[in-house]
Amino acid sequence: MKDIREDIAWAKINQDVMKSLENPRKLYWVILFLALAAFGFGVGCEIYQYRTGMGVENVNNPQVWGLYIATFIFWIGMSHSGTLLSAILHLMHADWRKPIYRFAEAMTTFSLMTAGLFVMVHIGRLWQFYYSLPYPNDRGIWPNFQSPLLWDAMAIFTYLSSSVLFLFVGMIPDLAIARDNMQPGWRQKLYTLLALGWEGTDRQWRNFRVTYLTIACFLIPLAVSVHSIVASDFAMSQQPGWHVTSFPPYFVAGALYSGCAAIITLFIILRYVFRFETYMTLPILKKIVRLTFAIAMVWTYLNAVEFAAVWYSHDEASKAVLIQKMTGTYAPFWWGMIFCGSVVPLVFAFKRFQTNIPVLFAVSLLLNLGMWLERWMIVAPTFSHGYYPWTWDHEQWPSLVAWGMVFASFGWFTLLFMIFCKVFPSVSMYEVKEMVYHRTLHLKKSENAEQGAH
Amino acid sequence: MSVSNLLENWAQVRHEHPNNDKPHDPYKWAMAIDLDACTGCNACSIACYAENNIPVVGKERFQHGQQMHWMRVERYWDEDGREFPDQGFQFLPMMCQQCEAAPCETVCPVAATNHTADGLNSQIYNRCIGSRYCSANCPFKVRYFNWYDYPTDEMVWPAEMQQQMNPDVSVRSKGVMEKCTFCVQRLSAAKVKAKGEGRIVAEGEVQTACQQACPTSAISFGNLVNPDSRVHKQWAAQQVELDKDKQAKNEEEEASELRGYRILEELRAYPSVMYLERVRESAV
Amino acid sequence: MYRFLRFPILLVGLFLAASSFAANSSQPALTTEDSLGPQVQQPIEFPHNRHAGLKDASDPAKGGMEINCQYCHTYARRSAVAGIPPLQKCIGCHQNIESVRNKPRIVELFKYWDAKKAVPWKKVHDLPDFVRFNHERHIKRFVEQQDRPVQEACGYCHGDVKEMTVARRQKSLAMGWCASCHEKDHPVVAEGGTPIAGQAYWYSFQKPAAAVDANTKARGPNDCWQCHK
Amino acid sequence: MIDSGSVKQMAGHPFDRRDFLKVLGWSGAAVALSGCGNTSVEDGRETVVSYVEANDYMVPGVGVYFNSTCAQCDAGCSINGRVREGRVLKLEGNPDSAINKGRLCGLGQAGVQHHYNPDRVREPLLRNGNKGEAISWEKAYALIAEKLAGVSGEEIAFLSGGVSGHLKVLLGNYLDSLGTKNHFVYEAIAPSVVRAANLKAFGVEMPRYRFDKAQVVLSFGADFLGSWVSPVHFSQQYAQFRKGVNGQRGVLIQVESKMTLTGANADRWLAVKPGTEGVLALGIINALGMATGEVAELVKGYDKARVSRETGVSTGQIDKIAALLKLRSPSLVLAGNAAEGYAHGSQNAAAINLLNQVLGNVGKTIEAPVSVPFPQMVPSKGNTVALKNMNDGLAAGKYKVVFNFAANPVFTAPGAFKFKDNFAKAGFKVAFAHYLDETALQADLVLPLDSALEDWGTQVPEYMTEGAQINIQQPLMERLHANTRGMGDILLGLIKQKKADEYKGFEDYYAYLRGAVLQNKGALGGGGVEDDTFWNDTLTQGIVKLAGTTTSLAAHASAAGLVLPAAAEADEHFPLHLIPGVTASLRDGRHTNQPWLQESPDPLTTIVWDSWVEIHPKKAAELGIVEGDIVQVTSKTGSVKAQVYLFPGIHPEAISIPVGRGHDAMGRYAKGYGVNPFQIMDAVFEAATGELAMHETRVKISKTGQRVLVVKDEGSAGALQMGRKIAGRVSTDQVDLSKEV
Repeated sequence: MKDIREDIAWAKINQDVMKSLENPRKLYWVILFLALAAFGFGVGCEIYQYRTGMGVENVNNPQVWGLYIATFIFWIGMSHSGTLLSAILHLMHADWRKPIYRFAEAMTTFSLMTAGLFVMVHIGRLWQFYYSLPYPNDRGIWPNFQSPLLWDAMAIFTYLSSSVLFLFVGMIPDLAIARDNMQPGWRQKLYTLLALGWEGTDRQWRNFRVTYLTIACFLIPLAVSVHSIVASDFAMSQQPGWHVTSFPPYFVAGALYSGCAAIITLFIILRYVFRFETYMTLPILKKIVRLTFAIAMVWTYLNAVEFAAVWYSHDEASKAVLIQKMTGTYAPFWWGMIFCGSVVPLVFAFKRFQTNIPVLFAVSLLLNLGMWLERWMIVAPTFSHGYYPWTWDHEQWPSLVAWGMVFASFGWFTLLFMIFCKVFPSVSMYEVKEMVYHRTLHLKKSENAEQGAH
Repeated sequence: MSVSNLLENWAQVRHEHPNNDKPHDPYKWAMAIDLDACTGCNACSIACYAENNIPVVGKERFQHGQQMHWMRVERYWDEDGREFPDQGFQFLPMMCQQCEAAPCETVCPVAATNHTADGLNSQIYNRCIGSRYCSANCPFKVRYFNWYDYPTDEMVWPAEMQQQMNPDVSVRSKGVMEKCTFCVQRLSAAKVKAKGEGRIVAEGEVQTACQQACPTSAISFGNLVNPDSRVHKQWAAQQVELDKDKQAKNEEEEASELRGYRILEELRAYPSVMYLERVRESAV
Repeated sequence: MYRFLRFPILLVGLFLAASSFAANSSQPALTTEDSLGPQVQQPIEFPHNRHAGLKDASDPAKGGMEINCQYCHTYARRSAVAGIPPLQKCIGCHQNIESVRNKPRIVELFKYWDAKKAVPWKKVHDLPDFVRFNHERHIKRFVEQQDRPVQEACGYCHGDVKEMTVARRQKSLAMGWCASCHEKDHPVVAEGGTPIAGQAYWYSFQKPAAAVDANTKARGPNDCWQCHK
Repeated sequence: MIDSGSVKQMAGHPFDRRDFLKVLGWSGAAVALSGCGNTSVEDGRETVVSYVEANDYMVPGVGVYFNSTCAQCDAGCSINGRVREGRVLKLEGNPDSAINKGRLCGLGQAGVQHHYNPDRVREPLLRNGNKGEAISWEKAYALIAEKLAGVSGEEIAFLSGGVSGHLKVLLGNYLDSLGTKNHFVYEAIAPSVVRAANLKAFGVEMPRYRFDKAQVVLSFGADFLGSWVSPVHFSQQYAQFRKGVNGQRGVLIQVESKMTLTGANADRWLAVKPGTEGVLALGIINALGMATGEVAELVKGYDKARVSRETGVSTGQIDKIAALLKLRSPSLVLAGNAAEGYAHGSQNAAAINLLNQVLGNVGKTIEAPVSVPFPQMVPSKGNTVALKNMNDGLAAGKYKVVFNFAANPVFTAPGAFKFKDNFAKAGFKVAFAHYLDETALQADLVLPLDSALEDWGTQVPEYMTEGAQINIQQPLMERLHANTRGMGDILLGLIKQKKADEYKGFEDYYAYLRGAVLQNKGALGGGGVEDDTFWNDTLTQGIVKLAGTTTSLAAHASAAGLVLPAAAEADEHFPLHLIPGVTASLRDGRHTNQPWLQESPDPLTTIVWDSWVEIHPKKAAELGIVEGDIVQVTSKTGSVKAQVYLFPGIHPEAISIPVGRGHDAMGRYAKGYGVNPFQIMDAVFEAATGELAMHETRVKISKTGQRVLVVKDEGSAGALQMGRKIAGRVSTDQVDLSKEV
């Protein structure tokens, strides 16, 4: 099995990828419409919430955070896989990442944007959001630099801008291809503008490589720090169940995990919708699946570490939260998370499932569900079982508005993602060419070797 | 205003915990609540509603846990298999403990909750953007969020009832956090009066609404720095020290015969409210 | 040539435009800077300059009468809010001033009086409702304890009222503006004034200095609850 | 208080003060509301509030305090209302009053919500079919005159709650002028049986109890911290009693079948079988062994074993109590609602009073009461016999014109009375009302009353403390609604219809009141003082303190005639006792429409906005009931459905439903919340006094299959602290109270 056929002509690569910008399968439009509808519903929910008050989320006084924060972490987590594929694997010279990193990187950007929306949706006075921005103002005061939430906002903003930059820089040669192959029109103008006059000269390539590498190096610690900081929103607090030392690595692992699962899902969808079977090949999928499996096991291990740490500590309150997770109101969700996050990925251990598209599709969705549940199980039980027993478990079940907003976020993300794939080449053409070239070289080398042996 | 503000004063913002170089002076507002005197009658809580423009949320929202009582009276009994709670209940008025190292203060992204020089944990409504992080990090869960726009709710504040609102206290609209302030509007007025006369506020000159209403005088409130204040005397007599997370009297071998304690003291929030344990007769 | 620069130039341009806008629009108004607030239409155009303005030595009918601000605005030294003098106050003098009795503004004034209706003056210095500004405290501090002239003390926030007819807001009254004064080191007592016991407490978080004298300086209170309610 | 200095300034200007009470251009609400909004600074938009004329003390932004009297219950606490810009904002206790000494309970605090209630009646309303039609006062007066014309005194009935002071005098005069003796003074919840028993035992209806002097208080169901007689005063004494002398802390033992607020504060709470309070009292006398003569004879049969069997209190416990009572003296034994609420309530109370006498408490902790030297102003005490008598009259169709004031019998009469139907038989029904409550809705003419914070009046509390006092009620604010009238003014208007000449000197009730007070200036301690000065001082203080007359106290409780019936056999069909719960904030339901009270959690169950059925967990387990189950509670008279709350503080043979909720009128905050247990109450009467025996209703309960989430403040951990030290507790042998501040 090989990651890609070596006999694809470069022109065909251009042609295939450019085709994805023109006429995808019908399913594309169905997805786009569904996404738009979901997003529209969310906008309606937000308008209602904005005018009525946060109470429509059906959160209450001890349990002040609900689905929004859980989903926020979920989306932040989702963003990590893009960086993993594009930056980390780039540094490790893993060739197989090349056909798929572009959409993964787009996923990073868009899931960050979705996560950012949740910050907005969550705060009680959206119209005063600017209070949290550090800028000189006529009130003469600053935001609180001590608050993990502020670190969070900054980290996310930095990560988002770097991700956008990285996505954009990596796309420049392809944009030039698109510019050269596109009929005159607004698109060509757009590509012309964005291609920054790329000519493909040696000097440009040299600068390009250095820039790309630099940003990749910059992005990796950033990605790790972002989710560590999100973890510190919880770990820096004093609440039982949150005040856990292992939270940052746990969050990072969870992030990579959910990101990989999402990549599998999107891989399968894109492969079908844009007819990318030639590039997004099953061997590549298999590699992602194996990677995901490894991360799933790391995540499971870190889970166990957390439980063990809580159990062996003498912190009764934290222990009570853990027991409550397993046995209390949230038990079905918590066990659901364990099942989806630790048991379901065992399917990946079987070779025959590693390339079975329907199974993988279903499993990847389950993994995502599990990871979403994980986030909810981090947020909710601590609220319902904190230090102060008097306030335990007041009735709190997310309202339709809250669920609507969560579903809408998927709509919003899909919308952005689908539009991106339609407007920009979602498979990196120049890198696939490299890959094919490497493959050819490799073949030649082995042929030579064979011949030499004779 | 300026970067200099940031650079010069930043350290001060979080530097109000009592320590050697900067003790609270001349004020440190504190409370002592005698649980043996508290009968659980709720007068304090209702007085608080009256004084502080607290919205009455109604049955449905109460069911969702969205009640706003800054002062709640909790009720406990021993559930140890006895048929009847034959030693009665234990009541506990719970409100913001005005912690000296308040977990809520550090986490607010916009610094809407801060420590004041006289040892209060201030909440600035108009600065609040409603992230609710403070409440998430409050061990006592005594912060209350405005889930709805109560001032414009006909059921909560019909036009007639709006006339009862205390003009010295902001009416909170949706999306901001609120909590017990130790009736800061009264403190403020008393301080201004005293300042004008070049003295400090005397013991008994200012009362919180709950303290004033309490039929059994279970709540005492005052200036902990002032040795003449009842609160100071009570804290001293009970050997409860503000800046300790473990009181010396509990470290001794013999069990202390004093009943003063602070709730969840071990979390090192250094609450400003001391409770006195409820007493039960051993002879019956 | 340089076509690749177009996009970055666009971005940089956008960023510069946005930030310069932000910087401009959020420029704090400082104590020194006067900006006139909106021209407020009052039911009767009250001539502050005539009442409080400086006397014109040559022609007493022209200049002002140098009436102390507190003569009319009596609440300021007794209450947090300055309030507006009761109509009675205006009438108290004006019923004895025959010379202007038939001037249109005075006629209007007496119309209100006869109907026993309060004049619906419009607020000129309107602070947000979550702000607690205490007039009494500031007058005590500056006029009574530090012996500053009344017009100067009032003018810190109200501007040079004696030059105005209908009062206009002159200071920004924004939070940063208030704080800019509270953050300055001020003398605690007036020159030659008697130090008041414990005075230094009030202006600082610091422990009181051993001796408070005319050189002792301290800042205004700066915890949030001082002004916010 | 902060600006109390102004009170003194105000003293000399009662009439100016009326100006002051005018609402000063009310833009406040709008201002306050925009607080925290986006932009609320709008220079030149808003109008500044100013006076036309002002006195020196009228300073905007400075609150002024006025003394008056709380009208939320009959205890007569003096209040101190904060008034700013003409609006009354908050009520505090008046520190000068011996009754409440500056304190005020939650019910009293909520008095402002009575005043500002949006559901107050604003116009006189005349019935027109099912609707009330607004009419003018002239027309209303004329209508009453017309309806009264040619009606004999026998055919007129006036039902009222307890009244006292000058209003009582005026009301009496009016009824005289109508030639009627049918004044029914009705209070749904009143210690009437105890009063009668006290009269028998001590020679006074309500002696002065000295909790502060007692070392042990043994209370048989008297909820003196919650709703009994004068709770704020008793609470203060309780605080002293707990502190005790020399660190010897007072011990409270509460005996009752359903835990009250007082029971929740007891050192020992004893759940007795419903109705056996008297047996336990006699058992304790027996165990004390201090009795002699006929008392000893009487209690001989009440040995520990029998008493323990009948009451369910263990013999060991009886011994402990007896030992404690012997050891610590003086003590105080009280009989409350729970003891008196049975058909043998008088006997229970007599047995309890006997215990007091045996312990020698009479004269020590039970003192002679004082009363005002004006018998005509002494409160007429409401009871339920009055309601029964009136109901009988109504049923017989005796009355052509019926007046109703300060009572809501349609709501509070036991279901067995069928009061609503009988009420309909009356010819013309006039209700003086603040709200359209159930009774007002049945009336033909509803006359809107001023709130207690708008009206003038005097009040004489039944329970006096140090010396006697007459409480002054005065407006803290001008009328909120232009067309309401004070009860005194209405009575004056009505009485002028009959005796115009006698009353023509009084322009209004204020003038009447002033005249009446000044007439007795000498007796009120104002001899030699100028009229105006005296009147102004009186208003400033809000209280007239008098030496009062002391009734002497006797100790002639005797065993004669004291027979306690054997514990009632369990009724097969209705196996459970229904105990109507009286809560401190809702009482008989007249204040249920004050939202603070609705939202203030019940101290024991923490339930809000709704009624509940208290069941002991053991009993509930037996019946397969869990919290939140909707059960049907059925008595002989009727049935109600309500949610269940499992509550260990109740005897397993009893259930309890709180009274006060379950209105189907009274406006947005009362209507439709909870159920009304009065509806299912049987008409069982106390044997000796004829009072309604409130605790005698037997019920059965059955599940309906529905279940709801109980709306309450406590969380899922319930009353548990889960091992965290939240509410600490020590026993007296582990603590040294002597060094406390």
